[in-house]
Amino acid sequence: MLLIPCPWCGPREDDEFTFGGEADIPRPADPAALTDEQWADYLFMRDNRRGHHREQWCHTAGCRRWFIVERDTVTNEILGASIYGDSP
Amino acid sequence: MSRPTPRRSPLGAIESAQPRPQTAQLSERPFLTHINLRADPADAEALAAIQQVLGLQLPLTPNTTAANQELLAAWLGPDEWLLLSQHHRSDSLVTNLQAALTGHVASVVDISAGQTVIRLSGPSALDILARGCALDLHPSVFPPGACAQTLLARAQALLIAVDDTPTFDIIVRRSFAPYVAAWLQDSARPFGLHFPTSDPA
Amino acid sequence: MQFYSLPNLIRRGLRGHRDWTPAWRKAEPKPSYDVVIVGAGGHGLATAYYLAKLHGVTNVAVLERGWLGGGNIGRNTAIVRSNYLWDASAHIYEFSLKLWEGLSQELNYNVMFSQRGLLNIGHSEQEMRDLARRVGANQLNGIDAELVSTAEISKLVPVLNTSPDTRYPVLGGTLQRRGGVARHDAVAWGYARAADALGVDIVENCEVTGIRTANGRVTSLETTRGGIRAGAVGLVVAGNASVLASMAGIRLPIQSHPLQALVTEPLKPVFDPVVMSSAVHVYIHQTDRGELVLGAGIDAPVSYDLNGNFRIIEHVLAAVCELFPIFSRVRMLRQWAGTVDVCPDASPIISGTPVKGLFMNCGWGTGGFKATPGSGWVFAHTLAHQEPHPLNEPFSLDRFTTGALIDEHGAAAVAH
Amino acid sequence: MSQPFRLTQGGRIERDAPLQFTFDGRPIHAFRGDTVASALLANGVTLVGRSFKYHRPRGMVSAGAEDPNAFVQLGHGPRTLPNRLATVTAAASGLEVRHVNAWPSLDFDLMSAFGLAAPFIPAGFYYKTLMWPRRLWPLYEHFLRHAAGLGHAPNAPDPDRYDQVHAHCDVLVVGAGAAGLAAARAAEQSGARVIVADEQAEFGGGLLSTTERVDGLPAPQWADAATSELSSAPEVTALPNTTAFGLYESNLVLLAERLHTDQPDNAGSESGARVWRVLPKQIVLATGAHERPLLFANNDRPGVMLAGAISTYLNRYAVAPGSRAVLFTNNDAAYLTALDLADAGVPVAAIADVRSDPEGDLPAQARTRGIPIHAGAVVVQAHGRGRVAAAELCALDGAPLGTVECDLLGVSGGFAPALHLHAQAGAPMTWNPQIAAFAPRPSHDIHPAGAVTGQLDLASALRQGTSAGAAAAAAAGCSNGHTPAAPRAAETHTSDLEPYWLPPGDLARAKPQFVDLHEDVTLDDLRLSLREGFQSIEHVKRYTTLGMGPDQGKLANPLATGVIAQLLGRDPASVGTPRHRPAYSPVSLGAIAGRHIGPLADPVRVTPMQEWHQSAGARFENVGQWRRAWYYPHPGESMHEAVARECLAVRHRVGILDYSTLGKIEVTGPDAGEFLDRVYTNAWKRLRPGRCRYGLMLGEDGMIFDDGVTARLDAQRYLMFTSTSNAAPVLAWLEQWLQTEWTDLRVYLTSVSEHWSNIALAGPRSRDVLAAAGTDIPLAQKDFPFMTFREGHVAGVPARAFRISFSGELSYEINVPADRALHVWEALFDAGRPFGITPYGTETMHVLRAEKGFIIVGQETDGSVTPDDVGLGRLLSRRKDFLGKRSLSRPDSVRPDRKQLVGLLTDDPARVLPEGGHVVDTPGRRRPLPMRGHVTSSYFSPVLGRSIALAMVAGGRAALGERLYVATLHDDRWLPARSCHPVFYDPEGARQHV
Repeated sequence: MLLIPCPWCGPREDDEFTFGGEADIPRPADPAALTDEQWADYLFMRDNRRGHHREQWCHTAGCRRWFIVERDTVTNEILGASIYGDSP
Repeated sequence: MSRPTPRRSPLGAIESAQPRPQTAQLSERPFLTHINLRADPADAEALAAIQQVLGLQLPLTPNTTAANQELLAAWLGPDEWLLLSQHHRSDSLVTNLQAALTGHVASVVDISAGQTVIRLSGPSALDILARGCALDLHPSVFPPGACAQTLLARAQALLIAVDDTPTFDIIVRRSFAPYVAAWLQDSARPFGLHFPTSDPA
Repeated sequence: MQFYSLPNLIRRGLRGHRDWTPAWRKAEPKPSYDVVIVGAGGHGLATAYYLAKLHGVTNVAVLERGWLGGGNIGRNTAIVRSNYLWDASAHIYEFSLKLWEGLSQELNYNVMFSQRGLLNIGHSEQEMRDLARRVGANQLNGIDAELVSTAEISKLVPVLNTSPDTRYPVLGGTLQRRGGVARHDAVAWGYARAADALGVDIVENCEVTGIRTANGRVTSLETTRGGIRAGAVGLVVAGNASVLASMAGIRLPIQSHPLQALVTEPLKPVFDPVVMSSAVHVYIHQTDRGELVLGAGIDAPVSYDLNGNFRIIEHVLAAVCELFPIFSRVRMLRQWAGTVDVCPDASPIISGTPVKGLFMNCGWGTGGFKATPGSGWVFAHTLAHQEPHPLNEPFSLDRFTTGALIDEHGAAAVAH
Repeated sequence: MSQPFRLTQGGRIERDAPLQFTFDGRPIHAFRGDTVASALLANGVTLVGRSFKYHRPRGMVSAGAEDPNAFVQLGHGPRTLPNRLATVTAAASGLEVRHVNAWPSLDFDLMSAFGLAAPFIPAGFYYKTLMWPRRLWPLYEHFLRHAAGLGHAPNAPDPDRYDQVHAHCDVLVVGAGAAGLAAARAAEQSGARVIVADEQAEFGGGLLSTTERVDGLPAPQWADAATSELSSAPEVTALPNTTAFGLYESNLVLLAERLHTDQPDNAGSESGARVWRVLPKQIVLATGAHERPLLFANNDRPGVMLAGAISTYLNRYAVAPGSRAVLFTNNDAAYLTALDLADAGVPVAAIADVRSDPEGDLPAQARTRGIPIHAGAVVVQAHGRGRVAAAELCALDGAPLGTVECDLLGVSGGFAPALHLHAQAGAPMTWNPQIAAFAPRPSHDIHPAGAVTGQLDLASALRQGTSAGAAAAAAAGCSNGHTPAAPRAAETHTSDLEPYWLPPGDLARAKPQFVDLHEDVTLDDLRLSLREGFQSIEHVKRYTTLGMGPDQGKLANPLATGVIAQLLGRDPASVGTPRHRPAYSPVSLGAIAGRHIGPLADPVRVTPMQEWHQSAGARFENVGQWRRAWYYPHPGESMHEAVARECLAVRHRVGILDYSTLGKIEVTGPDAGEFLDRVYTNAWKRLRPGRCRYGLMLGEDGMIFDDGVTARLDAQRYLMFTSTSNAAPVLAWLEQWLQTEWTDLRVYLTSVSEHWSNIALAGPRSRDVLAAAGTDIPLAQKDFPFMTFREGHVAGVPARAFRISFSGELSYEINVPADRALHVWEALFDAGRPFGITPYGTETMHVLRAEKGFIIVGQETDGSVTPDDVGLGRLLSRRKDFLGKRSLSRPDSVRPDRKQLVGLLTDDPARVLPEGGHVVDTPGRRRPLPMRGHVTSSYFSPVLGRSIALAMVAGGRAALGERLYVATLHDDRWLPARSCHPVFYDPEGARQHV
């Protein structure tokens, strides 16, 4: 059971949240201009890192905000959380 | 077209719960006005306009409420609030707010019929809630005036600490109300309590 | 290879079992191999075995970071079945099931493959529609499968609560009689012993730290026990596929998730078939030791953590107590987790890669154990001929570019 | 009162509260305060069970949760408890205790024949045989299965209920022995919120069975005082009978509290157990240590017991587990037991001490008491069959020292810290050569104290406990400046332990010597395992089943580490120990499930019209958490008949449907139209207020995700309908795009699903019904045309009426506030009577939409279906981008032979195709048989008087009218059909426009 630090509501148990996968995968500005390979890379390919991982969470049962969590995927240690816009 | 029509609350049956102040009591606060309000907290003008209508300042601190005689505003998100009132009619409150907010990016939506308020009050209220709520509701952490959207068993709920009896208002969506009431009733068993309530099914 | 048999067991027993030899050599890595397989799990060892047995490729090393069989082959719930929806999946899993049926004799190692039957139960009208569709597809694909009524189910598993008064009543189900379970560790050990006997080097405690390539072709591996040149490399590292692939600059459509299981105290036999329910995310069977083995759905966040998430255990056990009210007083003994690599379409990748000579067998999600023999068979073919076997052609990496996905979420809705 | 081994005085049992229970039917006399084990011993019962594999006679080894032998079955019927430990089960009057794993009886167990076969069934024997002939394996396995297993499962559903509580505290103290009590007091005095739990019925742990003194008081008295002090403190929760069984990430600690009702046959018990989910800020680990057994031949005989357990039975339960004792040790602890025995009048015939010169206070005292001590000596074999009768001693060099008669053989191989919880969470541990065992390394939020650190004496336990409690409180942010003083106990000078794993020389060959008593894993099994190359500790565990019993190898694993190290000539630290897994002690599934069973298993969501549906005799179906009216059979009507009646009513007159479960989202803001343009495949910006439009939502993979009608309420507000089951996923998905990707869009989303109930009137007379019910909305076609909506009142209630149709008939979907929906429903129904209004359910809704070829997401689609596949390509805007658009031009998305939606008409109009049935060109027995597609929806259409079906067929659209065959799931029967356009009824859509 993870305690997810919602930037608004503070740490809450993970069943209040929805996991949104890897962060920092912006939607291409002009999908039509992409090759099938480039589109597949956006759509499916993931770093799936062991260790430091930036990921999206939504406080579904709480404030309904999406935000970014940084977590070590091996130890599940939470390294930080940030609000969209505030994060690099 | 304005003849009064009978309204039905999801928990009609527990309105008649026998008060057991010495332990805890469960009751429904039906037919309150519930308004979902969205506005940009950075839009000072909009906030002022809202304060004008409500007569109170919207709480900007997460998980807190602000209240006056007529109305309570609960923080739901950085740009979202729930307005709860026994005093205001929902349609007039919506109209006034929408009027006050013309020209601003905001949303005022009546959801009164979509949810209800369950009130749990009494010395064992905390222990009963602890059966299904993972939050630390100890008064040192969750004093009167605090609120939190969270899970109560397997239902989403908005908890509001009302006073230090302690008393909690539990706001749930209409279709979940029977389940939540049944859960609270079951959780009260270790304290020898039985609340008359409708079957969850 | 010492032949395993009752006479030999008795003969050696009389001598205090002192002259049994190691099941496999503790090989030292040689500087160069025709084929290097990374990962001494079930799939990797099976691949090595079939390379040597069917393709005469014996200059093979299997490298293992830790101890042999310590990955998912040692952590899964040992369920074997082939009742998958889409043709491509059905064919490879059924091929695998046929291999299972003769595996103990093939390896001269009793993997205790037990065809006690496998029951999928349905709880809603739509689920029953999907089950019927799957059974229909199975039957036309030559896979034994049948729809069973609630009454038949309660005959098969009397301790299952089939009353209409439960929250999600059992409306019916499907039965694959040839499905069942096997002794998971024995599968790894059996393949290891048989591959070793054919000359394969199994190198434990040898972690791959880098993959060297030259003009688009893999040349060698860097390991904690020195560099190893390789004609071809097969990565078979469930729970680490993305990490290893990234060493060769390859990105995969894989996310790794924890998958949890638990076992109860041993009881005298209560029920025989494997019972699975996707709606309530639970699958359960009773081992030959008498323990109930239960599995859960996968944990949502990406994670390589093996400690497990108690919340998921709570949900599974609530479901189990609903389905099997008499197990409420039985006790959980041990709970653990594994890491599953999941593709967007819940189907595996058995394929070449943009790097010549580098092949991947990964992304099995929750289907890996049951596919072990077939997966090894087709991957051995792929490595030996540097081109896919017809059975794994659809499971290529470029299906994610063309869009030719094999979406088995229906069949894999519950982890198993 | 026949308790021959009960001491005349002492102990903490209540002699004025006698009670009686039965063991295998014979009466056992006991006192309140006894465990089943102590009572059995008091009554002279030493044989409690048979071992898992060889069925050798076994007795109590310990007095606690680590016992590998004392598994019994409690009670019978639905409340029976299998595999409970006699050593931790409180004796209760009327309790029914039975042995497990022996047949026909404990004393005469036919299955002990396995013992004779022992030489031929070593570890892993089944991997080497039982392979021939192949077809006999099921028979072999049947035999194995029935030989294995221990207790019996209950034979009926569990009548008990289980409580579950979330708890929070600053400091959680696990274990209430000397260190735990000291820690809890210190933390409490520092002003911390404290929870302290101990698995035993009384706090005190070792204090309750020692003769030492604390702060001048006898240890048990001090423990009682400390306990009552804690229980009365306001911010302390003291939990006896509570086992901490799991420590998970985020420091979630799971406690299982055995309530007084944790007894079988306890009629009316509310709850058998309570699970506490504790999230402490800091944890003090005072879990103590487990004494380690020693290896010698027949070391499993009843009467062979851990030295510490003997002291516990003597001092705490006033039971002498034997009448003449021999002790075998490699450390000082056994001497304390020797003195306890002597005090209790039980002669100690000999102490065999591995150490050549055992100095230290306790050995000295033993010497002065005249107890014969053999230094540098070991026990190499226990004699006696059903129970130990003598111990065979010899010197370390192997020289025999003779045989000493005894019926009690106490062993102490040192102590292994009970670091299970610590290790479960993967926290670090280190090999401590002082105690020849692994010990936990403190972390920033876990503070070990007492024996678990390897410090075994009372004085240091009290010191460590106090400082750990204070440190934990401080780390949790509670410090009131008060520094608690540690309770004092006599400092004793102890001499070091000398590791001892294997008997010297060939004596190690004497057999059988058990490493794991529960699993019957012998020294020879370990040798075999290592010989065959299974040398990693995990390999040994899996190959021999070491430590895999219900005792979790609490005693076996620490011993095995040393034994394997010596056999391999390696350092124990490098050998390690098998990974510790939850649960520390087994916990019942029901206790973990808690309240989430029966009526509370999952929320049952119902609409405001639920009571009406029930009284109208509706049958219901589960749709996710919703319970929806399925159909309304008249008395004696079959489902088929009822649905046919409902369908015809809608087609010819008017029907009324509760459609309240649809998701409803208000989309508000200046950019609402732009937002819809991006998430829907078709165009929205130019939709005029008051009008409705059907929209398709795709995933980025181009596959259909959801569909529904959206209406434009005014310039800046839209109301979006989603499918019932996608209500929540769609909202989350939309929010994700708004908040993470399109932060520039000024749009707010608000769910109004539950505020607005939705009542659908469908059928040629629906307009008349609406008018009759009373509405201020003009209903004429010109005022209120198809695909528009109007606001007004219906039956006096504010309403939004939408002229949209899922049946192809003239139809109104009327949204009214849920708290007045039942009133409106009843008003419409009453107004409809003259028009023959008929309530219809989801089944009829499905038939009606299938007649019109309307898809249902999740039925026609399965995550692999594009809009074009279902013939909705016209909804794909070419002028703008939308989510998923790019995926529609991938090679596979434009394959001509993709599965496409078609209709199927069977040759036999009466025959309804099976849903899920597969479509082929040419039937046959060949397998695999190529499939063209499958039937997604199939019904008998009453209005058409024949069966209809929708199917996804590869390349189907180009070949309408082709001959196809559908497989039935039974043998090789095929149903011939022809494909057709998927709209079966009113293809030009005239009926909904009237």
